[in-house]
Amino acid sequence: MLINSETKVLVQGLGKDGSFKAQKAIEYGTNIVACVHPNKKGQLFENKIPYFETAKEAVKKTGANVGVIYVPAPFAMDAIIEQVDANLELIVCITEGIPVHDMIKVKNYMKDKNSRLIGPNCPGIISPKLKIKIGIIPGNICKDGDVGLVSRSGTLTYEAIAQIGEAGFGQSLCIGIGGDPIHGTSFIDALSYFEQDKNTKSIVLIGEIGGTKEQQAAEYIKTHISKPIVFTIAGTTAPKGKRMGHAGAVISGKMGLASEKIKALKEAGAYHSDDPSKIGDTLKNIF
Amino acid sequence: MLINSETKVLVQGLGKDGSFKAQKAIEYGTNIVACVHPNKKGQLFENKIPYFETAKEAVKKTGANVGVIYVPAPFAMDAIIEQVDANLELIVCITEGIPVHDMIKVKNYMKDKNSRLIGPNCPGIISPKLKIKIGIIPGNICKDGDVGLVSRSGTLTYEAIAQIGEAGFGQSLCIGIGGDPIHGTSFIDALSYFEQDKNTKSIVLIGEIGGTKEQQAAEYIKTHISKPIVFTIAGTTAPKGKRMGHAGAVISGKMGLASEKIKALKEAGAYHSDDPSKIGDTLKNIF
Amino acid sequence: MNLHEYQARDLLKKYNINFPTGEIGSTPQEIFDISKKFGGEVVAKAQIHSGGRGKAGGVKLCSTPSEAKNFANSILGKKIVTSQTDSEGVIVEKILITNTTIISREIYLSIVIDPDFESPVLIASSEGGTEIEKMAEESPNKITKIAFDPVLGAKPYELRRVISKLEIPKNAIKDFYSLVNNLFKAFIETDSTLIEINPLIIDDNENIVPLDCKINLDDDSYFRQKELFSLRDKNQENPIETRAKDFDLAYVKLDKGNVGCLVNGAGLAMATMDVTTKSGCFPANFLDVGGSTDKEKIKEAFRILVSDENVEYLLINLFAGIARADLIAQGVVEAAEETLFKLPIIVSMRGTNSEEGFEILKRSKLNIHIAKDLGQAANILSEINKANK
Amino acid sequence: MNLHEYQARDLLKKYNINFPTGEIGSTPQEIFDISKKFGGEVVAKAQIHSGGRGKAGGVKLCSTPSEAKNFANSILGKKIVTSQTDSEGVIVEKILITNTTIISREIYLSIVIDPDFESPVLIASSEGGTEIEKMAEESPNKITKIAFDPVLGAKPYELRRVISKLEIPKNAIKDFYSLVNNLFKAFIETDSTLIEINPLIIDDNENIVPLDCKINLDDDSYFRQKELFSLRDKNQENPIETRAKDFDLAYVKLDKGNVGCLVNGAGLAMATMDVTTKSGCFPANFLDVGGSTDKEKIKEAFRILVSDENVEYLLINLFAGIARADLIAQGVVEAAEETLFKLPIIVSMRGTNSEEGFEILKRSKLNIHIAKDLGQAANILSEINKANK
Repeated sequence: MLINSETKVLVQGLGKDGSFKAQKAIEYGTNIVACVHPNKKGQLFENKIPYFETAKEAVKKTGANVGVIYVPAPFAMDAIIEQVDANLELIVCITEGIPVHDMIKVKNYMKDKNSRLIGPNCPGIISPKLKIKIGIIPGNICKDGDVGLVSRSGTLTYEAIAQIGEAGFGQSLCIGIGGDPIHGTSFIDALSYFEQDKNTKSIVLIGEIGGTKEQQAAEYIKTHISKPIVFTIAGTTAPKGKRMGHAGAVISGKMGLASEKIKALKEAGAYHSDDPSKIGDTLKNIF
Repeated sequence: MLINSETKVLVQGLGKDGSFKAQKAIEYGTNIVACVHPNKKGQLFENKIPYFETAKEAVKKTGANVGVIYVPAPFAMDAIIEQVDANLELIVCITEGIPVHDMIKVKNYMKDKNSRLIGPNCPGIISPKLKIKIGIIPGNICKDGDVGLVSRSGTLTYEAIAQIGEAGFGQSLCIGIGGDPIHGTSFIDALSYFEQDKNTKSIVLIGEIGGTKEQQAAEYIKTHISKPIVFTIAGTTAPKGKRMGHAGAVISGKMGLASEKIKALKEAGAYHSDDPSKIGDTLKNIF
Repeated sequence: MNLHEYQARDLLKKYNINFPTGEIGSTPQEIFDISKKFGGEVVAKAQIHSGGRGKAGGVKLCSTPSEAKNFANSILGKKIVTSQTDSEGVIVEKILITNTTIISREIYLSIVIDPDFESPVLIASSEGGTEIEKMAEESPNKITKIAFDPVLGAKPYELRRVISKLEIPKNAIKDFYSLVNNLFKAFIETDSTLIEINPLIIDDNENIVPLDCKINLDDDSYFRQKELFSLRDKNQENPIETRAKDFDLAYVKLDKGNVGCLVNGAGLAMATMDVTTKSGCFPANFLDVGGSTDKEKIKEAFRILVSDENVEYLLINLFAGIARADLIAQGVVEAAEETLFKLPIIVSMRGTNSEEGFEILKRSKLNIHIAKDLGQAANILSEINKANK
Repeated sequence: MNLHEYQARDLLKKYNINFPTGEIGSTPQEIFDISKKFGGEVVAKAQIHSGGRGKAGGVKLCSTPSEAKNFANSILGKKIVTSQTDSEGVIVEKILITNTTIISREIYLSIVIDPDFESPVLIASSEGGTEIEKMAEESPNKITKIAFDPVLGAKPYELRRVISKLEIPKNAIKDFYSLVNNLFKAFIETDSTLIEINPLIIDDNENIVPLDCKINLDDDSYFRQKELFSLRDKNQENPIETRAKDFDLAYVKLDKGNVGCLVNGAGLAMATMDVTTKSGCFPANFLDVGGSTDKEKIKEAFRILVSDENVEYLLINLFAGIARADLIAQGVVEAAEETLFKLPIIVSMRGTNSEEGFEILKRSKLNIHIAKDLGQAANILSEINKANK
């Protein structure tokens, strides 16, 4: 599941920024086999990876099974849909700033499709063991190990990765699910994967204020997860109403508060790192 | 699958016409357990079957697993959606004249749902063995037997049932899939059911001009159906363009012609009754 | 229901789809005045519910107002027969005058509902101006088709392929996206089954300009599209079909034949036609009374059927399910007596109360021939027909 | 982005949602004239980007034009502080004058995006007029919520339940359906994240009439909603937040505290705040430079941060992934020298080129304290702070 030695990656959105990110992924060891650009058919990226006009054609010609999207927000929905229609198993969308109405449409469209989406507005996933990264998590801060990491944040994910390493552990797989209110792969999906993954012995979960996804994760943990979980919630001191819009506050009431999320996850048996700079220490303490 | 001795039916659309149809179904032996009407909560239909305000509530209270819809066309889409949301396994929509744009929405909505739809604009299904009918096929013309019948037509279905009976056979199950261009259960779904159904020994298929569903059925028959099939296509002498709109003609080209459908089904090994009044005779001849 | 070109233009204008300036007139003087106002060359187009109008002389490029007036004089109030009308043709009551446009290329564009995709599809061809059926036969590889998603509309990544196949000029690409999106919006909101822009032209400034359009609406959407249906032009329809429609009956007039067919259900109606034809007789028409149980409706159906002068025999073929055969028989008898109908009536009735129905017919003084099924009915009909020849 | 009430009214009018007649004025004389034109009683409403306006004195029922003028005199150009603004409040530059309506009952209605349903939802309460948060706490059972389907909109069978719960008068049911459908259409087409009608009133004739409305637009939809975003009123926003936004930076001003925080990434920003607070210091603000690698942007970020008079320390906490720590350091040094910044800067940098970044900072003449991680940075900060007190 997710990524393995058979993973062949297709890249969409190779502007200046996207090209840099793709290069970094190739350097890390990721097997990028195809690039998609409507006007570059026949050309090569980095003198070796062929461009195709459409994702469907790229999949047909190269057998790509994973897609990554760096395209700018106005065109990101279309890129996701194109990759879904091309039947890619996993689609990682890094793009930030996609209108929420677009993501509603994307999620609705994907209901009966076979693709799994990670993101958008996420750093993607990385496997230090396989030396594969789909996205932008810096490879040099990761090391192979048995901690599964799932996070709503971007740079705080890197912070957590670094702390895990400093505490003497490594990562089985890091999954950045992204900070947008409507996103693909959820905490629950990631937890379910880690529970089944034999390379994963413990789990680190990084949550944030807003929404109720952490509470849903807590419910799931109670009945489905046997492995130890360390978590932190960013934003315990965030002023109410500043980041959460009026709308969010209405719907979930006080559910969006960090305190509520911490309570739920603690009740589910997860270990709380009440200081985001002590995630590594908390992890060390439970072993 | 479809209907069995556990079938509990919920009825929606009990106006004058719908009430008459429901009464006939009860007389035949159908186990109608619930009626749905927004303003008749607490009342009884025919002094015995309770009315509920919503389909969900009716399902919760009675365990209904099959729905039938007689509601007028303007409200039929909503009734189908309500029954889908109430998780009914099978929904039979008799209603005629539903706007095609509504059916596009319905089919799109049902993509990732668990309900099976039969119709709309169809006579429904009947099982002479179980004495259950969901819809309006006259019970008195049916008899228990081993011929599976699937048809796009309404009254021509009755004609075929009568002919099957006159030829000395009976029906295992009759499925009227309806004459609308966009509908639920297809020829292929019905054929697949009959192939697996141990009570069915042979199949009668009644097609019509327009669309390409018969050709799709032919393709399916080639690889999936081992039981003998007798078919007829209504409209061999229909003037081109009269019933089919300009639109249909464009899309399927000459595929909508009876001659093309007959050719495809014959090539798939089905037996053609070139005279719709000789369906029974054709069936007799193959045994 | 069909809209006239000028109605379709007005409707699409609300969706930001703009045609060359045009105005409608219904007298030669009006046509003269409009043409004069437009100045220079104009195109005069007869407003009828049919394609193939150009070849049938319904469209004329006029250099002067007088030329337009003469054209109007020659065509207003007359019937035009095209490849798509029946032999009677349809009447011209209005003419649309538009400015001329310098055409550099013609494209075909339409949205229809495709039962295989279960969604609206966009059909496009780089060769517009002719009928799509002809294109489909002659150059199918020039036609592209993409499906609209109910939520997403046309997917941009698919539309790019269409744009490249149609060779839309770079400067017009944005307008093309808008056009397709606006057409789709119109298609959905008006409950259309067809919107056709043919031709969509590329003018000498590389702009895309829709020149002609056609809209068909879903008759089943009448209940929520009353305003649009008020545009219905009954004068363009066969008056008997219109009369039947008003009684919620489906009537189809056929080109040859002498048998009037009264049936219930579309499938059975077609089967009746097939079997009748096979036996050597031809239906003159058929009328589907549906699941109706209303005697008045049956009587009206009878009246409509026999109002066709070609009818020499009446074939009644019914399978009564919800409908009751006795009620139908009663309606037939009353209507026949009322219209003094004396021609032979061949009847096959099955299902609910068919025995009672036969009794009613037998008791009447009509020229009734009773058959046990459709096959026998066709045989009887064929024999009587032979005897009469 | 927020719209003003009068802008939201104008926008919804295009969707056939009609409010009591109203007109906007920005001087006492204009308010006088409008009120006079309206005749009789009017309601005068200050146009600000905040709820809770009524309780803060921003709404007044005026019996005469002079009363309205006096109200305008007292409030125009002044700032209003409500329960939803910060302690500075927001300025009143326009007043909306509307006709009065006889209210028999008040209802609450809104559409928001619900991440759990992954769709827009309709929120309704039979008790309007107050803030929904309050209702949610005080009478949650009066609130109903149904999801909109992207294709179907509000499902009629579910809407029936809402109608019955709200006890909409029978004669107004049809209007209520239309209102909800029109609101949903507006919500989708304008990329809204909130449309709130509060109150929706039932008047003495049993009609439903929307009285007040609020619209928030999705900032991420700017690229396709330029016309709507031209309605943006920068005077209602914190000027520093506006300046940051213009540079595509996310700045949040906080109520207390003396630490300016320069961070990258929202999650890390919050974590920085949490850790700082835990160590006994409070952030005065924070500025998220995102994945930016642009030195000019970093410099602007620095300038914005230190323009806050409360800032006594600067905390830089970065985890460079795509961004490069050395470039950021260079930007900080240049901006600090340019602004003659002398206060202590505590820095934790990790990731890409962080060593080079540290070197650049060390070589500068700034008052730099280097920490190996966020925890240590917080400790250093806390110690300096204690020493200074």
